[in-house]
Amino acid sequence: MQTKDINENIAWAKINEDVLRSMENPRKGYWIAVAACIAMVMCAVLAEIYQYQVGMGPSNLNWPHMWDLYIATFVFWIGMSHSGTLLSAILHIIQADWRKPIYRFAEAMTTFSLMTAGLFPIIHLGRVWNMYWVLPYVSDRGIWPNFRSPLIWDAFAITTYLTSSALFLFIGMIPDLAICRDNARGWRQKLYTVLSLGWQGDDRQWRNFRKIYLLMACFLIPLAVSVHSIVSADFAMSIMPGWHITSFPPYFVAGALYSGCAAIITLFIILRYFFRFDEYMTIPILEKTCKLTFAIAMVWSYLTLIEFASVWYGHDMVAKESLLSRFYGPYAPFFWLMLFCGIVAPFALAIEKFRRHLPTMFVVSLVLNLGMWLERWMIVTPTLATSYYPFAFDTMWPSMVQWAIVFGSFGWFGLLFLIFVKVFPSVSMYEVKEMVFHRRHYHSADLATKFHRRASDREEAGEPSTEGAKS
Amino acid sequence: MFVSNKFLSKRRSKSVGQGKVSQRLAMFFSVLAGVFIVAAAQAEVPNAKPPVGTHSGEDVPQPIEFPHDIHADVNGINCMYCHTYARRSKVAGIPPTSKCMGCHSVIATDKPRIKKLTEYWEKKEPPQWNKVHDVPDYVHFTHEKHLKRFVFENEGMDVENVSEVCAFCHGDVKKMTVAEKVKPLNMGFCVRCHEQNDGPSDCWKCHK
Amino acid sequence: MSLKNILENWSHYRRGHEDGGHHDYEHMWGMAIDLNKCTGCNACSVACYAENNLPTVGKDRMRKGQGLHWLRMERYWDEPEMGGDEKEYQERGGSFLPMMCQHCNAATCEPVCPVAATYHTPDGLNAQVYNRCIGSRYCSNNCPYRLRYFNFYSYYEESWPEPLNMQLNPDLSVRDKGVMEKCTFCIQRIRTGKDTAQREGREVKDGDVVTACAQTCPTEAIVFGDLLDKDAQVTKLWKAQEVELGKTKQEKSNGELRGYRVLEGLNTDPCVMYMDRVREA
Amino acid sequence: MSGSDINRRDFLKFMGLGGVGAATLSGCDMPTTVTLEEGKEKVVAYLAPEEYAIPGIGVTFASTCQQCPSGCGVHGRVREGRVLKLEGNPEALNGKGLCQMGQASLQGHYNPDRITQPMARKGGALEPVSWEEAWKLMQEKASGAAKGRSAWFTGTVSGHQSVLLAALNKAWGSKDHYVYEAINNAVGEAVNESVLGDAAPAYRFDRAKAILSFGADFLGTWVSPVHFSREYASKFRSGDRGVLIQVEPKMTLTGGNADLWVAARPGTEGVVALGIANVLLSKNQVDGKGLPQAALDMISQYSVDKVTEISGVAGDTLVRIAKYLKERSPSLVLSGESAHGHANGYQNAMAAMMLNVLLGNVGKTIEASNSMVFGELKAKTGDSKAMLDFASAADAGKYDVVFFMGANPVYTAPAHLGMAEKIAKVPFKVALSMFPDETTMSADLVLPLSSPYEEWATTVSPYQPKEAAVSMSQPLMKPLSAETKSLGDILLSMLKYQGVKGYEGFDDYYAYLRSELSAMPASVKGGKGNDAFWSAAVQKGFIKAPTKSGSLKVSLGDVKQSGYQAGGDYPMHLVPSSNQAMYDGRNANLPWLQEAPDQITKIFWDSWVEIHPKTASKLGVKEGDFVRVESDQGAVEAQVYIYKGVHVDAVAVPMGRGHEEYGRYAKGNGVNPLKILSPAVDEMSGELATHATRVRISKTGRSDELPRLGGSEVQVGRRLVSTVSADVFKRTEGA
Repeated sequence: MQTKDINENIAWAKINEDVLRSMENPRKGYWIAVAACIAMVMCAVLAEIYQYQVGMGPSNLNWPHMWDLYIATFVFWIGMSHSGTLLSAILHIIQADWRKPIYRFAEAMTTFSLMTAGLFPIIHLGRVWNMYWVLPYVSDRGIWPNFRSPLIWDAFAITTYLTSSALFLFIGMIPDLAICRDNARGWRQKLYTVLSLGWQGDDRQWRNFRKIYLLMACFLIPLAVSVHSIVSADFAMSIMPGWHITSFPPYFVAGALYSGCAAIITLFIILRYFFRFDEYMTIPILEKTCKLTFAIAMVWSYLTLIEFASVWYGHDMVAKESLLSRFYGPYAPFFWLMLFCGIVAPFALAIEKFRRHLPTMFVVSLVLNLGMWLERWMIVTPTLATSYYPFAFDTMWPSMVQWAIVFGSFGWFGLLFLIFVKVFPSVSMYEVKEMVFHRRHYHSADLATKFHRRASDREEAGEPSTEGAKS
Repeated sequence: MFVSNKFLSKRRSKSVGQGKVSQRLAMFFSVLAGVFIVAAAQAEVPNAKPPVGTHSGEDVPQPIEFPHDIHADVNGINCMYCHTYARRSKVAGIPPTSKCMGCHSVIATDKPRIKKLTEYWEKKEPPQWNKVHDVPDYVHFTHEKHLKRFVFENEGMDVENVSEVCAFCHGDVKKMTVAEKVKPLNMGFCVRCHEQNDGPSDCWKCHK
Repeated sequence: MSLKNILENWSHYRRGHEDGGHHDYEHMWGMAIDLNKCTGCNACSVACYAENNLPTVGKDRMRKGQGLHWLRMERYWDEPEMGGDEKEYQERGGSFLPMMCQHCNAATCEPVCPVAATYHTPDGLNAQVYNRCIGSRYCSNNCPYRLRYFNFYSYYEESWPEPLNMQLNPDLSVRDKGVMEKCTFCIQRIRTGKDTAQREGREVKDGDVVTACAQTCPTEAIVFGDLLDKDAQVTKLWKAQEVELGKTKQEKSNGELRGYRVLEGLNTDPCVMYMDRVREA
Repeated sequence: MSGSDINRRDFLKFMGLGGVGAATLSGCDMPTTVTLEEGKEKVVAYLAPEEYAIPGIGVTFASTCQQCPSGCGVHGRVREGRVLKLEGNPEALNGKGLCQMGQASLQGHYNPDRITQPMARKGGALEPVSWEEAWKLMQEKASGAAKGRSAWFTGTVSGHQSVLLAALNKAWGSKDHYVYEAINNAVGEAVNESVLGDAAPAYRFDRAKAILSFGADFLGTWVSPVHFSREYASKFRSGDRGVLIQVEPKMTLTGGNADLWVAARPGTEGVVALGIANVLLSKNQVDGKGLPQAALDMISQYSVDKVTEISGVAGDTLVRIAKYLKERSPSLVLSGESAHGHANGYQNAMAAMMLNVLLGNVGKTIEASNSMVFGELKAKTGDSKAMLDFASAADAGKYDVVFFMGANPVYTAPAHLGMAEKIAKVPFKVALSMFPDETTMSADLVLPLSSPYEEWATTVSPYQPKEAAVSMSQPLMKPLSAETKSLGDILLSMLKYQGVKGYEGFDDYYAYLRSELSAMPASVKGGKGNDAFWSAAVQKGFIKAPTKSGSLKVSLGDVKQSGYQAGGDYPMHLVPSSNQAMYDGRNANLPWLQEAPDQITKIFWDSWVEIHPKTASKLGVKEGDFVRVESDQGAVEAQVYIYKGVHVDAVAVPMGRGHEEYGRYAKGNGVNPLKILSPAVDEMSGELATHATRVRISKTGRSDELPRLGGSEVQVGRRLVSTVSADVFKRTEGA
C-alpha cells in the first residue's frame, strides 16, 4: 500500500518527460472527448439562439418563477471556481506541499468555471443585446447602472475574480512554460517563448516570482470569499422568505469550497487515468484531498442545519412555510436527494477503504457535485414557488431549453479544460521537483510527514523552509 | 436615471452643489460634443442654453419640394402659422391642404410645385409627406411644453422669432427648402439640454 | 441625473423611506379600495387591458403563467370552509381582491434593478421604464405582491391582428419581448390631467385624474387621487380609516376601523389602502 | 366628426405598431441616429381642418353600448379618428361605471373577424357579392314574399330601428317578429304582469334592508347589472348595511357577494320560499292577511322538515333567513333564471312574489314603473318561447323569407330542437350581422352591419323604472369597412324598396332620425330649436322622455308546488350557468373577455364543470380531470373545477363557449351546455326550461392542468382580504 505522497527517486528529466508527454499528440480518446464537448455546447447554442429570437417564453419561466436553472447553475459554477483558490492559495500559504502536483489543473478549473458562470447571467437576460448597460460606462445619455443592485456587484466581483485568478494561473505557470519553451518546436515554441516572458530561472527571477506568487495568493483568498458572499447577496439582500437569510454568505462559501473539492477529485481521477500521472497524482494525495473535502462537507452540513434551525426557531411564519414546502412541497424529492448527496454521501470519504479506491471516489465525487447543484436549484426555485403571496403560488418545471443550456455549460467547461491540458502543463513540473527534492533531501517518509507539520512549529524545528529550494 | 432632482432636493430649485456639478457635466458633455459647435446661431433666445450636437441627415424626398426658405425666410411667415398645433398639442401638425390653397389659389399659381399642389387639392387627397424628424415610439415629446418654456412663458422672448426656438431641434429650417434633419435628436441631445435649462429629469416625463 | 444624485444625495437617498417616503413630492398618487363595495365583477381588469395596451396571450401561455394582467381580480375562499368539513357550502361567498401595483414608497423592486429601469418618481409613483429594462426579472422576484409581469414573448405579434391594433392607446408604448411591465396608475392619464391643469393655469384638483379601473368600477369601490391633496376624496378616506404612510403597523384610535394595507408589515409602505370586506355574522 | 381616414390609418402606423418596431431597438443609447429613422414614416395632414380634432388630443363623444340588452350610455374617447376607450356616461342610468362586456365591446367593433361585405349562398357556400347583387337577390326572393310568409327573428330591439322594423313587417303583411334572448327574465315578467300588472316594476335596491334572491344574478347578468351594482353599492351596502341572501344551485357573482349563500336543490326554490313563508307565519308572527286563503293553505303544508327534505336546505337556515326578512324590513325578494328555468319555474317565481306580498314589500321596495310616452320606441324584450314558436313555425314551412338580426338561435337552441335543420327549411334566409356566427353562416344572404360605434341609432333600455330616456348612438369614427351599413339604413332602404309611403324623403337613416327628433313634442325639446335639440341630444347621449306613472295591483295567483322527482339514471341536475363575460355566447369572440378569468372560478379561455367536493370524491375525480356530462340529449366533456359553491346534486357548466363558427377567438374552445338540454318547458309561460335537465357524470380518464388563474385559493393566514362583521361596520361607518 502506497504511503508516500510521491516517489522521491524520480529523475527530474522523467518528470519533465511525463508532463510534457501529456501535452503532445493527443490520442483518439481525446478527440472523441472534444467532439462530445462541442456537441454539448452546440445544444446550448441552438437553445440560446431559439430563446434569443422568441423570447424567454420557451424556457418555461413564468409568473412567479422569473428565475430558475440559469441562476442556480450560475451559482453552481461560481462555487466550482473556489477549488483552485483553495488549493493553490490557501494550501500554499499554510505550506501543505502535497498540493503541488494537483494545484495547476485546479487553478485552471477556477478560471474556466468562472468563464462558464459568467455566461449565465447574460443568457438569462430578457434583452441580452442590452447587457452592457450593467457596466458603468460614460454614456451619451448620462445614465448609470443602479449601484445598489446585487447584480451590479456580481458584475464587478466576477470580472475582478476572473482576471485575478487567470493572472494567478498564468504567473504560476511561468517557470513551466520556460521548460516547455526549451522542449517545444514550431508554433508551440513561439507561443511559449512569448508566454514565458524570458524566464531564465536565475535567482532574481525566482525571488520576485516567489514574492508575486505569495502576494497574489494572499490577494486571492479574500477575493474568493467576497465573490461568493456577493453572489449570496443576490438572494440574501432580497426580502423573499428562504432567500433573506443572514447565514447565506458563509453558507455559500462553504458550499463553493465543497463543490470545488469534489470537482477536483473528479478531475484528479480523470487526469491520473488518461495521462498516466500515477506517480504524481498518487493515492495518498487523493486521500488528503478527500479528507479535506470531508471536513468541508461537514462544515457545509452544519451550516445547512443551522439555516433550517434559524428559520425554524425564528418568528417569520412565511419563512417557515417556505422551508416546510421544501421538505414536503412539489420539489421535495429533489430536496431530499440534495440532503442525501450533500450530507450523507460525504461519509464515504471518511472510510479509508473507499478513499483509496479510485472508481468509488469518482462516483462519490460526482454524487457530491450533483448534491451541490441541487442545493443551488433548491435555493432558487422553491422560494419562488411559495412566498408571501398565496395567489401566486405555483409549481414550474424547467423546459428542454433550460436543460439544454445547463447541459451545454458542462460541455463548454470541458472543452476549455481539454484545450488547456493539451496546451499547458496540467501538472506543475517545477513544484513537483521541489517536492521531490524536499522528500529526497530527508530520506524518510516520517521526516517528510514531520515537515508537513512544520508550518505550525517552524522555530523549534529550526529548519529552513523547503519552499525556497532552487530547481 | 433612477432618481430625479425633484425626488431628492428638498427645494424645487436646485441647490448650489448640484448647480456646480450640472455645469461641470455640461462642460464635460460639450467637450464630448466638442467637434461640432453650431450653437452660435441661436443667441437671440433669452434664458435658454440651446442644445449642442449635429447630425448630417440624408435628404428625405417629399411629394412636393416645399421651400421653407421662401415661406419662413423671404416672406417671414411664422412657423406656427402653418404648424399650428405646436402650441396646443404634442405634435406640431402639418398644415391642412386647404390652408396651402388659402394662399396659393391666387399666389404663384403658375409655378410647377403649386400646380402639383393644386392637383392634389382637386383630387381631394392631401399629399403624403415623409417624416423627417422622428423619435422612437417610447419617446413622448411634447411641442406644447417646449414652446411654453422657451416662448410663451419666457419673458423677453419675442414670439416673432419663435423659429430660433424651433431651430434648437430642427436646425435653421429658414435656410432649407425641404426640411432635413441636422440635430441628432437622441437621448443624449435631449438630456444635455434638459440639464442646462433645468428641464425635468424624471424618466417618465418622456418614456411611458 | 443619476450619477449626480448618487454622489451628492447618497445619504439622503439611502434614508429613502425612513421618514415615510416623504421627500418633497409634488403629488403622492394613491388609492383606497373598499372591499365591501367591490363585487369582483372584473370590469376594472378589462378596462386596464383596454387602456394600457395589454396583450391577450391565449389559453396555453396564460395557463403557463405567462400572461399579463396589471390588475388581477383575486378570489379567495374563507379558510375553514376550504380546509375542513365544517360547512358543506361556501356560505359566506367569496372574497374578492383587485390587486394592482401598490406603488410602494419603499418599493423592494427599486433597489435591485441592475440598470435602474424602475425608480420612484416625484409623483410618488413606482415607475418602470420599458426602454431601459434589460429583463433581469430581479424586480419581479423581489416583489412580495408578485405584481410585475414579464413579456416572455413578442406578444404584439399575435395579439392585435388588423384592425384590432387600431384600438392601441398611442399615449404609451407597446412593449416588446424581454421587458418587465406593471400597473402605472395610468401614467398617461396623470400626464394628461396635469397638462390640462397647466394649460388652464391651475393646480391639479381631485377628479382631474382618474385611473381606468377607478373610472369603470360600477360600484365605485376604487377611489384614486392625490394623497397630498387635503380635500381629495382618497385622502379623506385614508384619514377616516386612520391609515398613514410610512408605518409598518397602523396604530388606530379605534381597532374596528377597516383600513389596512396589504403586507404592510414588510415595510414596503404601499400607496393603496384596502378596507375590509364585510359579512353579516 | 371623426378624423380623416388617411390620417387615422397613418397615425396608427406612427404610434401603434411603429412603437413595437422601435421598442426592440437598444433604446436611444446610440450616440447617432440609429433608432431614429428619417423618411421611413408618412405624415398625412388633414385635407381640411377637422372641427374638434387636434392631433394628439383626445375628444369624447357619447354613444350607447349594445353588448347586452340593458343598453348603457357610454362615452368614447376618440383620437385621430380612432375610438380608443369606452367609459360609462355619467349622466346615464348606468353612471360612470361600465361592466367588462361594455369595456370589451371595442374589440367587437375592431374585431378582425367582422363581416366586411355582403355574402350570398352560391352552390352551397357563402360568397362575397356587391350590394347591388344583394339588393337584387332581396328583390327577387324577399320583396316578392306573399303576405304573412315573411318573419323577423331578432334579439332585443328598440328605438327608431324597431319602429322601422314594425313598418316593414306591416308592409309585408306579416305580424311575425320573434324577439329572442337566451338570457331573459320572461317568467319573472309574466308573474309580475299577473300579480302586479306591471311586467317590469321598479326594484328599489336602495331602500331594501334585506334582499332574498332566488338565483337572480343582479350583479352579473340579470336585467340591468351595472345599474343594479351601482344602487347595490351606493345604498344597500353602505351606511345601514342590508343583508343579501342568495338561494341558488350554483354560485353566481351575486352569490359570491352574498352574506348568506344557500344551495337549494335545483327547481325547489319555490318550496324554499313556501318554507320561509311558513316559518314567518308560524314563528315570526307575520300576519298573512295579505295572502289568499289558498296560498295560506299551501304554505301550511310546507313545514320546515318537509322543505328540508325536498330542497336540502337545512331547517335552521330557513329560520335564519326568515329572521333576517322579519327584522330587516323592508326586504326585497327576487327570482332569476336558475329558479325560472324549470317546468315549475312560474310557480317558483310566484312563490317568491308571494313572499314579497307577505312581507309587504310591494309598494315599498317594488314600485310601479313609470312607462315612457313614446310607446313605439320601447324595447321589445326577448324570451325563449319566441324561439320555440319560431322553430315549429319554420318546421311547418310557414315562411318564405326570414330575417335574422342580433340573435344566434342555431348556437343557443338545444340540440333536440334541431334548429339548424328547421331553419334550413326556410327557402330564403337573410342575416343582418356583424360577425360570422352560426346563424349567419347558415343564411342564404348575409348583409354586413356596421358596429354600434359606427352608426346612428336610438336605443331604449328595457329597464328604466323611474325616468325614461331615449339613448343616442352616433358614429364615433368612420366605418372600418365602407361596405357595412347600419341596421337603420338597411331597414330604410328596404322600406323604400317596398315603396312604403312616407320614407322616400330620407336619403339615409341619419336624415330620418333628425326628422323624427324634430317631430318630438316641444315638451321634450325643452323649448330648444330642432338643431339645438339635436346637438344637445347627441352631446348628452340621450333624450329625457316624459313618463306616465303606473300603479300596482296585488292579486296573487295560486301558489302551488309539484313534488320533487329524483331523476332515475340521470341523477344530477345540469346548471347551464350564465356569466357576465361570455353572456349567452355573443361575447366569445372578444379576446379580452376570453382571457379575463371567470369571476368565481377564475378559469379562462375554456369551459369547465363545477362539482361539489363530495360529488367529486364519490366520482373519484380531482381538479383538472375531464368528465363526461351526459343527458338524454347528448353529452359534453370538460375539465372539472371542484369547490363548495355548487349544490351536491348539481353540476354547473357555463354557457357561451363551444362555438362552431363565430371567428378565430370563439371557434372551437370550450363546450356548449345548451346543446344537451332536455325538451322541457315551463308549464305556465311556455318558456324553455333551461335548468330542468338531468345528467349523469362519468370519468373520461383524461386529465390536464386546469386553465385557471392563481395558486392558492385561500389566504394562508396573510391579511389580504380580511373580513369584519356587519355590526362592526355599522358601529364604525353606519349611518
